[in-house]
Amino acid sequence: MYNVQVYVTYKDSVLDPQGQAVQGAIQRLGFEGISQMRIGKFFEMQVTGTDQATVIEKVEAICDRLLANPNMEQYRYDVQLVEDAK
Amino acid sequence: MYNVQVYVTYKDSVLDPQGQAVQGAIQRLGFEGISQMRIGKFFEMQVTGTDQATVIEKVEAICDRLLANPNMEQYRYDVQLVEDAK
Amino acid sequence: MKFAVLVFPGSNCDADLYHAIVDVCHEEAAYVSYTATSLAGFDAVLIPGGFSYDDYLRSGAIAKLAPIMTAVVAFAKAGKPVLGICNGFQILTEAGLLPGALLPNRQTHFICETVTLQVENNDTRFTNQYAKGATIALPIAHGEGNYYCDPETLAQLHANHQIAFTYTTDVNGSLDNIAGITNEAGNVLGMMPHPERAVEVLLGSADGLGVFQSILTTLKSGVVTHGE
Amino acid sequence: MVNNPTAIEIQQTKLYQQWGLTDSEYELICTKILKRLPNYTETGLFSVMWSEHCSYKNSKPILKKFPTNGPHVLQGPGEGAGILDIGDGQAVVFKAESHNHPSAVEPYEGAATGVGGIIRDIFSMGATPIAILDSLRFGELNDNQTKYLVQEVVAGIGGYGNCIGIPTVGGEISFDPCYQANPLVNAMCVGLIEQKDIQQGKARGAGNSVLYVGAKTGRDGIHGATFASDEFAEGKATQRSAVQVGDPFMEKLLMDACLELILQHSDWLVGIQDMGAAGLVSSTAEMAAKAGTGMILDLDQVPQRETDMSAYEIMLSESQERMALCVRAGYEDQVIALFKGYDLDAVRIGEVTTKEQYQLWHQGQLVADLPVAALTDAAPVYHKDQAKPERLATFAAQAPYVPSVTDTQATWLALLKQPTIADKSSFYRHYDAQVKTNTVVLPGSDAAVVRIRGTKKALAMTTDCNGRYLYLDPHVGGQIAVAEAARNIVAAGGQPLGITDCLNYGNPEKPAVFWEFDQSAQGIAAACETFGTPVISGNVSLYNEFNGEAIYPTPMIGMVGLIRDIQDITTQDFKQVDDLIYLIGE
Ligand SMILES: Nc1ncnc2c1ncn2[C@@H]1O[C@H](COP(=O)(O)OP(=O)(O)O)[C@@H](O)[C@H]1O
Repeated sequence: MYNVQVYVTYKDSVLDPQGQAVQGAIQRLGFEGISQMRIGKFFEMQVTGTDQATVIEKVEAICDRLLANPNMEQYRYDVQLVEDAK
Repeated sequence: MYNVQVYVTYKDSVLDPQGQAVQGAIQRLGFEGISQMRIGKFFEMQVTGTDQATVIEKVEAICDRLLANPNMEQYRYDVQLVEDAK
Repeated sequence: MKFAVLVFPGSNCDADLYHAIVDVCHEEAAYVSYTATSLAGFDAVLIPGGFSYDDYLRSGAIAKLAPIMTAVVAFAKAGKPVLGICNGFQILTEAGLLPGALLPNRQTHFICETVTLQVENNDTRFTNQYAKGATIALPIAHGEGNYYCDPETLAQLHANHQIAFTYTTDVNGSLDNIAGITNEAGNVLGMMPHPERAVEVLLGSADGLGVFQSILTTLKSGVVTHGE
Repeated sequence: MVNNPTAIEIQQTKLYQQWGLTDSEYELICTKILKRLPNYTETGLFSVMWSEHCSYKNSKPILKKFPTNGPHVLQGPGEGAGILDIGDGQAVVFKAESHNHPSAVEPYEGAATGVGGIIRDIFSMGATPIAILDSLRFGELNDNQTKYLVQEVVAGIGGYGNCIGIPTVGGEISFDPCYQANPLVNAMCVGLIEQKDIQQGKARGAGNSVLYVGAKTGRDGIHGATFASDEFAEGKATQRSAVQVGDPFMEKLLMDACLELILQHSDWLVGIQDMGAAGLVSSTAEMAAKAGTGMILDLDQVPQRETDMSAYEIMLSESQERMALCVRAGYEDQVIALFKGYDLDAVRIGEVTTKEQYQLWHQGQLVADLPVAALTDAAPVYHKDQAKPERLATFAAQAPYVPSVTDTQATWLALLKQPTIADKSSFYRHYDAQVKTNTVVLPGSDAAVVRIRGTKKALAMTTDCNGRYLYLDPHVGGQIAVAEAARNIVAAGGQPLGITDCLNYGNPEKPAVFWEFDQSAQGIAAACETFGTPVISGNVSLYNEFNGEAIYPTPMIGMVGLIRDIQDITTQDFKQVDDLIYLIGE
């Protein structure tokens, strides 16, 4: 069993109005020195698989086909082996 | 300058309809062995600060007051020192 | 003429489209479930607005995987008319039948109001009943209608006259105020505004009728479609 | 399994107090009703069912004053929603509901689930929801926290309504410091029904099955009903854990499935009820009580989203998007298959009995065994003390206020800048007001108008209340609220038919608050008599206080009127130059 985290964000060339709105809200709350705020999506899941390579292959396929839209988004992921709870 | 990533997810006891819908979609795509899908938000930002401790303090305050609703969400964060681009 | 109105889990403008075709245009229409696999017998396909699967993930992202989409792709490849409105537009971009993507509105919230559009290209099978350059009033109701594509794609859209409608003001942050585009062959149109909500003067505007009348005019004229 | 406190421990530690039961209520349960000590699960059931939110123990004597009958009334207060005859075998179904406390804690989800709840009340009657209205009160808009609340509440209402595809066609929003820490979020839903399809939440017929349909049960919102019956104070933050997340997509499926069952297979169905406040216990116990039957439920069958849930948690959870059905014996499989077609869980969790006893089994044990009526009808009714608030004497002693206006134009502009008076389109443009393409008059006029497809008829609908008037004189203010609603209906071309309400007040234990409640209800009742608009449904929200300060008495009035011919619809705006302007009235 593997724990997988996937992070999907807009490509740098795409404007992120939500990130800007949140950055503005932070400033209005009185916090200074926050910049370059970008908001993305974060997926956590458990994936069964015999080895890390096949899990990564599966995760990339899922990202390409569903979790990220390559027209505007990019993704990265982390994979950790976990003991099966028996 | 610090790079900060914040990950906000629902507490385990809170319903995550998005996660369930996406997990269902992955299954329908024919991928097997994916479970426990939870979807969260992911914030990336740059934070100015003299030292890591004050940055962390600021980040936690921002999370508590804005980025996460403690009634239903939990958060974690990563902080890395980066060279100031001059 | 027979229109297919697709129904995805969570579609909510399907009935509005159906009424526009049947009650106002007096043509035939039938609902087609997302689980169906054939569009045989239909002359045109309409993909309604609403929130397929609540647009969890991204608008249209889950809907594009539905069984019916294989048939929609084949229908489009055969050069037959496919119209996607609002969520239908989002589904068409996600499915790759139209270029680009629809991002959250610049205002980061849902907007429901009537806006003014300009007909950029009236030489399509969805706009031929409008005068070129005509301005029309149509309702919008969306949270993710901010059209985005890369610069090369945008240049192609312009070069091929694929931009069918633009907003006359910046409504949601869309590139070049794009409100609706066709595919290169011209038989697939995606648009964020809701023509089916503007087919009766009683409800404020009948400016949307032209879209359906254009489709009907082309279908009835029997002109052989591209790609056939 | 966790070891819950025993009956004796509950008595000794007075755990029931934490759940909102008083010593005397607990005594009543032990000595008169059960003649034994209630166990942990049973104590929990009593505590929610006897909360103000479920039992109306403080408000019953006041609500009795409302006129609830009239020639058009097909269903008055008591069911999920009220129903009025609109001719041609059709009827209009409506109700309003408050979600103030959840929205203060989590504004987006609080408002969203408020909308979800009121929609379920409408379709559980067999009606197709056709419109939503929202009535909102916040503190002054110059404060960041208020701005955040407004933005999130409006987004939550829109988020749910837009997604499920029911237009939000009207409402009101106003701002006053008294709502600063205790905003009001009231939602109303209007539905349309053929009279032959009207359903009731009754579990009739021993041997019939109880089915659970919709979302799985989790630990969210446990004690929400009790929580709604308690006031806010600083330092009580830990109590604020009762947050549910709404899933409008699930609700859309649930609505479509329930309506298919009701409209196409009425012979399979005996009764249907929404699992709202106090979830499974309130819905099923009420269904049995209304039919004079009993019920046995097997909690192990309840679809659960979390592991190791106790019977107490399963029964009290307020997870959203769930319904309880009573299905005729022998038709369970058909009903389950119908819901499966919508990708929804439908599970048989128990059956109707003749014994008038409410019995719960969990993991092989009988965890509750109570007379049904003990839960639904035995809560004590309180006649709270009343006292006229002192401020009114002060007001009465003051000379009438005469504004001095020197520059009319400046005053005019200053008035228009008041958020409460200013144009509200920046809020309502977040709502899809047109989906279903029946909205003839959109937000921004007096009452909204929704046509009834296939007929010449239309319905006008509005929500109104000016809390400030009630603060100054609750009796007259109550009358004004109804009168304003009636004027809005008439101004749209409609004939007022009836009202629903959300009665929002402070802590009823305070004699001054209770007096306001009583006085304003009498004012509303008098106006309803005059206009011939009975009260057919409604909701009470008490304990709207922060640090001991109550909100203005704010009984929101939701009114529906009938327009016989769409030709008669009128709107607010001036139509053309040179038209004459008349001022009518005093
Ligand atoms: N929260 C709201 N939701 C939907 N519509 C609203 C809301 N607030 C105001 N409106 C619309 O704006 C109109 C005008 O509101 P308001 O300024 O309060 O005037 P009025 O005093 O005439 O009710 C209302 O009748 C309604 O149509």
